[in-house]
Amino acid sequence: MNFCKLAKLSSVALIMATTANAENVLRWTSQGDALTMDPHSQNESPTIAFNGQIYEALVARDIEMNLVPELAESWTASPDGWTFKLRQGVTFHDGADFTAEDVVFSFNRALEESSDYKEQVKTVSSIEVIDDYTVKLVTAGANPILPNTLTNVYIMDSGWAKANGVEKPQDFAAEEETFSVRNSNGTGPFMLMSRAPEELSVLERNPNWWGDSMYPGNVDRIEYRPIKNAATRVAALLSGEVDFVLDAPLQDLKRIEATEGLTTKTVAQVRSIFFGMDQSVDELRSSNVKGANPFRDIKVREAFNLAIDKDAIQRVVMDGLSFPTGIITPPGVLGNTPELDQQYGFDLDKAKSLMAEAGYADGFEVQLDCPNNRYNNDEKICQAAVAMLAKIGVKVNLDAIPKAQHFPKIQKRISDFYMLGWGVSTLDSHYVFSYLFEGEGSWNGIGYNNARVNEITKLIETETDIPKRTALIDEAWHIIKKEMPYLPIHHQVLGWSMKDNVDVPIAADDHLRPRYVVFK
Amino acid sequence: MSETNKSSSRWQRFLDNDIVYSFFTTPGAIIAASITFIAITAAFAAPIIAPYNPFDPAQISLWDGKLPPAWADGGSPAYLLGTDNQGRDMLSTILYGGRISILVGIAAVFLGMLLGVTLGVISGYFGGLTDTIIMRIADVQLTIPGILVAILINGIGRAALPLELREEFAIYVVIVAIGLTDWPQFARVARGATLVEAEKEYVQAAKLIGLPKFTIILRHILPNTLRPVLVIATIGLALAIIAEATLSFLGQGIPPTTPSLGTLIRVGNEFLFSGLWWITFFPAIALIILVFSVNLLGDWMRDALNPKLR
Amino acid sequence: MFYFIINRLAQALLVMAVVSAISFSLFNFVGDPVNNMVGQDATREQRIEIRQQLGLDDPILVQYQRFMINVAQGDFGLSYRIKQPVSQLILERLPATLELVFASAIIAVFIGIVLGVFTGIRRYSWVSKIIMSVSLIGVSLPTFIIGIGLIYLFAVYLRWLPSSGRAGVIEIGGWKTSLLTIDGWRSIILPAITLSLFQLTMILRLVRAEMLEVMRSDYIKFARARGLTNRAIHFGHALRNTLVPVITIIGLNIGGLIAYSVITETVFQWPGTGLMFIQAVDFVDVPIMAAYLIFVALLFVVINLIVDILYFVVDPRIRRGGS
Amino acid sequence: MSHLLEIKNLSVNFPSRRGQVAAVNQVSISVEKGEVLGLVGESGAGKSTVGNSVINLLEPPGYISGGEIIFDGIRIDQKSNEDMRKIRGAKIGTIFQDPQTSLNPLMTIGKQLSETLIETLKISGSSAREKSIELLESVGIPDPVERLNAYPHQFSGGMRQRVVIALALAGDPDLIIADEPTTALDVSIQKQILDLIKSLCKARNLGVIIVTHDIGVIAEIADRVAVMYNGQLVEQGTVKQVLQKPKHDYTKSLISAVPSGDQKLHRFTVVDYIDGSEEKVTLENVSDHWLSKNKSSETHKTAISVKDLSIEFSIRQALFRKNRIFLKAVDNVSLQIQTGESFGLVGESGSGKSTLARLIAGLYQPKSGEIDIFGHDVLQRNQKAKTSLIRRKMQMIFQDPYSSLNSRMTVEDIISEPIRFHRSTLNSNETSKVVNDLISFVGMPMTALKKYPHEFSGGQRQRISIARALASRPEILICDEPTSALDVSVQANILNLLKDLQEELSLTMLFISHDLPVIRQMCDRVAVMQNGKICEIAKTDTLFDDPQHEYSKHLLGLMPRMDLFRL
Repeated sequence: MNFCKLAKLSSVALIMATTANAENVLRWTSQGDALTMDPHSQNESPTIAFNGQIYEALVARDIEMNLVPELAESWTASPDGWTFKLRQGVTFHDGADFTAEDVVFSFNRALEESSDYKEQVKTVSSIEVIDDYTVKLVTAGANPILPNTLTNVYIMDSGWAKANGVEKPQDFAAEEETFSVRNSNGTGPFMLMSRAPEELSVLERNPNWWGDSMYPGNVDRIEYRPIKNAATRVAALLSGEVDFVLDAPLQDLKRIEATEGLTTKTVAQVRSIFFGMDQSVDELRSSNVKGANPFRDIKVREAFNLAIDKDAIQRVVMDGLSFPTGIITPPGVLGNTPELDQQYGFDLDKAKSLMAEAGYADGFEVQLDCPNNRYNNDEKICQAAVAMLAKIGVKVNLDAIPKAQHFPKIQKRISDFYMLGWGVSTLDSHYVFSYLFEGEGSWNGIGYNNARVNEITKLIETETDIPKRTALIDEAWHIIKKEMPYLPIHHQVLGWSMKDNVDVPIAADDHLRPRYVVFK
Repeated sequence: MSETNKSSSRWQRFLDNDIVYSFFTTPGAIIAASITFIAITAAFAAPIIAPYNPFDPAQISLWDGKLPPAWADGGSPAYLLGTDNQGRDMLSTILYGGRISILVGIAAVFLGMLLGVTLGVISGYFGGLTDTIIMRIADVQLTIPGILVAILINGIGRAALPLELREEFAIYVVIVAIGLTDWPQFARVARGATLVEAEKEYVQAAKLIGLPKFTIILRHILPNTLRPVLVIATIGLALAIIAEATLSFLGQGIPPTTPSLGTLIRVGNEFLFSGLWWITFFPAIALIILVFSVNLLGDWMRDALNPKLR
Repeated sequence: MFYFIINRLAQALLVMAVVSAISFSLFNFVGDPVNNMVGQDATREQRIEIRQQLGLDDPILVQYQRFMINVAQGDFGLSYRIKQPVSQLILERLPATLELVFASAIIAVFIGIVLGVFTGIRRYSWVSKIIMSVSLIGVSLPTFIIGIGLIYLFAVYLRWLPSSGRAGVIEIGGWKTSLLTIDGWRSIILPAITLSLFQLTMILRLVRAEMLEVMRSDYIKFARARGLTNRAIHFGHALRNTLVPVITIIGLNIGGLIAYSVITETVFQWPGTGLMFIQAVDFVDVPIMAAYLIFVALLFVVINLIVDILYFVVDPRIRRGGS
Repeated sequence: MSHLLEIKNLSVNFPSRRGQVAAVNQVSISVEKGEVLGLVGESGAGKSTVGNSVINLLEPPGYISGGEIIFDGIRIDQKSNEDMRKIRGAKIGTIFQDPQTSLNPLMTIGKQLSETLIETLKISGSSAREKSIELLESVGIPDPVERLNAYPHQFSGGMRQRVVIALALAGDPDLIIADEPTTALDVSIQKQILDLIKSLCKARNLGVIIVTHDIGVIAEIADRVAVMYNGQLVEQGTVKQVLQKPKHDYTKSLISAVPSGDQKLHRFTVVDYIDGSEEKVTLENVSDHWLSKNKSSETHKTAISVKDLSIEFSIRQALFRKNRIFLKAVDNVSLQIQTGESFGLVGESGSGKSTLARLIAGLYQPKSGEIDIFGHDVLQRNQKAKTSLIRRKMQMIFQDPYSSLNSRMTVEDIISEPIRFHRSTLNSNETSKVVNDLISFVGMPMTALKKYPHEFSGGQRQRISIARALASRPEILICDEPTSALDVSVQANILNLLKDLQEELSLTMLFISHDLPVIRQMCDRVAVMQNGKICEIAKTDTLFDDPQHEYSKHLLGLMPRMDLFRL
């Protein structure tokens, strides 16, 4: 039973952990552990971040979210695909050489039925091996943003995968877990030494890493211990048991900052929070308005927009840690401009008169669906919105539930009024349009359907002329800004907390990149 | 004999009663009863005595959020115990929240008691197959720990309700969830008491008179099983309030728009390390004092109603 | 005796049948699992496909039959979230929960009985009165408040003990234990105290009440009249008779410990089954929820059987059958 | 010469919220070696308190408020707890009333014996074992070696009391205080135990104090007797002297109240000394009263006829029927009771007499057999209305006055309940009049109606029970040991009341008792029961004078012969 072996290994590692003092050990925590060590099995943020310490992709993002070479040293576009020059002299943790064959294997693996990364690589129709260190990803048409989508497609060693019978990612129907769930063999800066899921994972520096001299990081060893309860997580930092907390509650940052020996860092996150108002149905399910859907009236949507005081939310609910916005995609994503980012403002009187004009002077009743375990202060924002909308006579019934029950309501389009947050991993507006605005978009829970926006969404998939493409995106956003189908609140801010003897540069995608971490 | 005389003698007899005497000579019982009484009164009079109505969203101003108590730096005299993260007055919120906690507690205990005593008395009186079935169900339920049952019933209840009714009915779902976990306790006690009482000769005498079974149960057996049931109910009230708080703490209970004390503590707990101690401290103290006094009362009652321990 | 055991076993089977039915019904009541298994980018076709793979579209009875057959073989399926076999996940985390429950039970039972006996014997001493008042506070404090308070005091403020987690884990014969290292002991103290406090006060109060009852009995009076020492009377006669009713309650209370370990494990990030359960509830990971319920019920049933057998050991009246 | 035990002017107080209650007031008694002192009195007389004072085991909050206790020349009432502990067991042994509860149920008797021996005699474990066997042998336990490993529940009541005596003797004491040692036992065993105590007293030259309410026991065993009443010692002297020539009024009435086994009297001698209930009010023209208005139109000669009646209770459950064990509580019983007759049922505990009564009353369903009441088969199912009418004519008086009244109802509610339920009065005015009549009819003041049962003594409660039974206007009254829980003086009152009622209302009476003298006084005919079977049915006088069945003879032989002392 490999579980026993593994556990024995972990105990050895644990004993070592208590003795090794001379090294730079980064002990850190966050809410959720990686679900699996298999790089293609789960497209989930903590899993991607964790595996990114062990595995590498062709391209990566640096701390500022710029695309940088990783296993590929350079790449060039052509009308039928992209050609990548691979880094030479790279070895996997077990000593095997990294070659084009591994890239082909990994992309094919990511395309497998049981992979969770099919979406990212589905535009790749085939892979040509030009030589041992050059591959070409052939696409059906031009794909201007392909490299952007590849940062999470990690490369595995084909030989190791075959030897351990993990040519495919773990399947739902399988009876037993596969070898790659707990074992890993990447090219990355850290090697997995032991792993007890939800308990403790220990990684050690890869002495043969190619990037040793290029990156400033001096961490020798990482000990990761997930802590679900937020207060407990902060307590662990306050008591000095961990060096770094990825996701301390925003409201605790002030206190942490004020504590001697601790410091915090914040950065705007690539995620916007907004409310959706269903305009697809003729009559809202939870409203006392019968025979009509108030949300179809742009006056009502505008009144809602003006009634919600985003500055108050920022100041009181978010403790200043958010950026109120008028567009549901954050700065840094292609399409966001300072002009579009301007919020609609707060004007209670105008909101009331708009409501009266729309024929709802006495307001109406509607249910707000809200997740309670997904976004920063999600439930509290909703609560604040309830109070604010009450002032224009709208009686909002709040249903705050775990995300697992919240999201299906949006996808099944059965929610009248809901909160959602949207992150943009590709840093391109297309990702926003295709999911949230395009008529058939799978997260378009409000039934928004604008012919021009649909058209633009299609056009920018293949448009390679950058200025022209940018103009199209800008046009779509202006239509949206005018029609106000969603109610933008703010862009989220990330706050990382750490001891001040360690410098952990913060990244907008909330991924810890230990290669940048420096012990002073 | 004049009417006043009669009533004074009745009063005299009331004071003469051993339990009443024990009450007035046990300081703990008096304090506990007073606090419980004050808490219940305050909770039910909340709309009258609370400075604000925290359940009316139109009265809340987010800009007043996170203010410390009046006596602390930055506190406002308008908010004696400060405000919570939504700008609600803590004092009013605690009063209203206490009302919900007490309401949920009493209703849940009452439900559990109604169900448990009915089934327990029936089980004990009729015996045989009825008894076996009822008590086996109780055993099965006792097999799964109460808080898990409550989480389960609560989860199923919420899932089964239509979306638009969920928030409105959340409180009833919690009541049912806690009440349904409570009943086996009552059933066991009531059954035990019934078995004892049914064997007593006054019940046989009642049978000989020819009274129907349900008259015997209602008039004779039920009143005599109430003492132990009362004790269980008091202790059950304290446990039910804690259970509600725990459910709410796990995010499974009362929604934060109309918070109970447990919800307040859960929400406030998130602000413990950020220095906003009053958001969790005052509700926690309120909860502890409430539960403590109910427990103290139950404790005294158990001793006082158990003549053997006197 | 034979009849008794058959009766108990039948009862246990009934309990397990009912609990497994409830567990199964979870699959149909709580959330939509598919949503948690796929990323936010998945298409509708992918979702439908997964539903089919999992057999979520089959008739309920077919699903139930499949579930029961699998459960009987110890197969609870794969976790929706982690895609690992649930039985293995539970087995991995069992040692943590069992050690925590064991430590708490020892604290609760040992201190509970000692203090209960003390307050029962010295009913009128002021020390007893203080213990009883404090114990009442113990019953009045919700577990989560105790946990947070202890962390704040001992980990953050005094920095004596770790705030959370399970440290110093060593494996012996397939069992991962934290009870063999100092770090392990340090990390179990706070959660064990938190978990035990409620049960401790319950046991204390129960033992005291039973003790008072027993101390008034004729055989205690007769033992005094025979000139036996107080020690012999209290511990030789009273305590043992007190224990008979206390055993049932302790049995039930250990079940309560398992239930409340859900909360304690969450507060202290104790990597046991309770933490797993709460995480599963958040993610609507139904196979884990269902398996956890069945597992808790099974533990309960086993504990109750042990209690029944303990009765035989302690009480000769049951052992030899009524006359 | 000093006495073995001398109690001088002992007073014991129990403080309560209504002031100090003197449970024992200035009592002085003494005991010599080899002598049995009987301490007799009714409940509440303070006799047990005297015993408990000697061994310093008063129930809190009681305390000795005056006087001296001198044992073997040493004053012991002021000794410390630890010093007293050394005296208890080693110097003074004690026997309590109920052998069922006096032994630790979870410990073998061998363990309990050796523990006591080691503590009091300071001997080793192995010699304690030998001594235990010896002791068990001396109190008449067969197979003592094996029985050492047995638990108390494996002994019968009498055997258990022998074990208790062995335990009391373990420390080789000089004085034994036996507090009601035979009250919980059947007559036949009672005699054996008394004989045992007496013989041990003589053989070991022990001083014995027997605390009892039963004059019969005193007559049987004591050398000297001290009579207590209301905390005070009213008289003491040799047994012969006190029983034959009682000086004090209380003693006189106490002795005269004991029913005689050898002749039937019209009424019992009432203990005048006790100011108990009011005198029964005789209703004028009872035959015209409400009480008499519901007589059956048809008069049957046979009130109760029982044929081949059987019932069994399961005492061990098992999966298969063949493994279950049943107790035949009533086994094939047949009897007939004539209308207006007073029929007695006598037997020891467990003989099935109460079960039989409840079967007849309809509280239990028989396994087989027939019951006819006034010629109507009450077991048949097709005439339910008639059956319930007939059943109503049968009411019962129960043994335990404390559990036979619903403590949550006022006396008025209790008595009026059957009247209101059966709507046997025209209106509420008549109901209250009838209730008033009933309560005075059973000799209680009207003020009793507004009170709750706990405010009354046992005898008064029994009267209320009788009033409740009468409220159904019964023609048959079943009395199940109606006085066995009462003091002897109260017993006489209640029995007289029942006798009067039977006469005035011409009731048929089924009277159940273990007490032969009571049966003799109350009944025309009598049946003797043993192990669920009827051994003998005969006219009362015939049975007492010339019993046929062996068991009847045996029972009669055990009857305390008070007459020895009567002049």
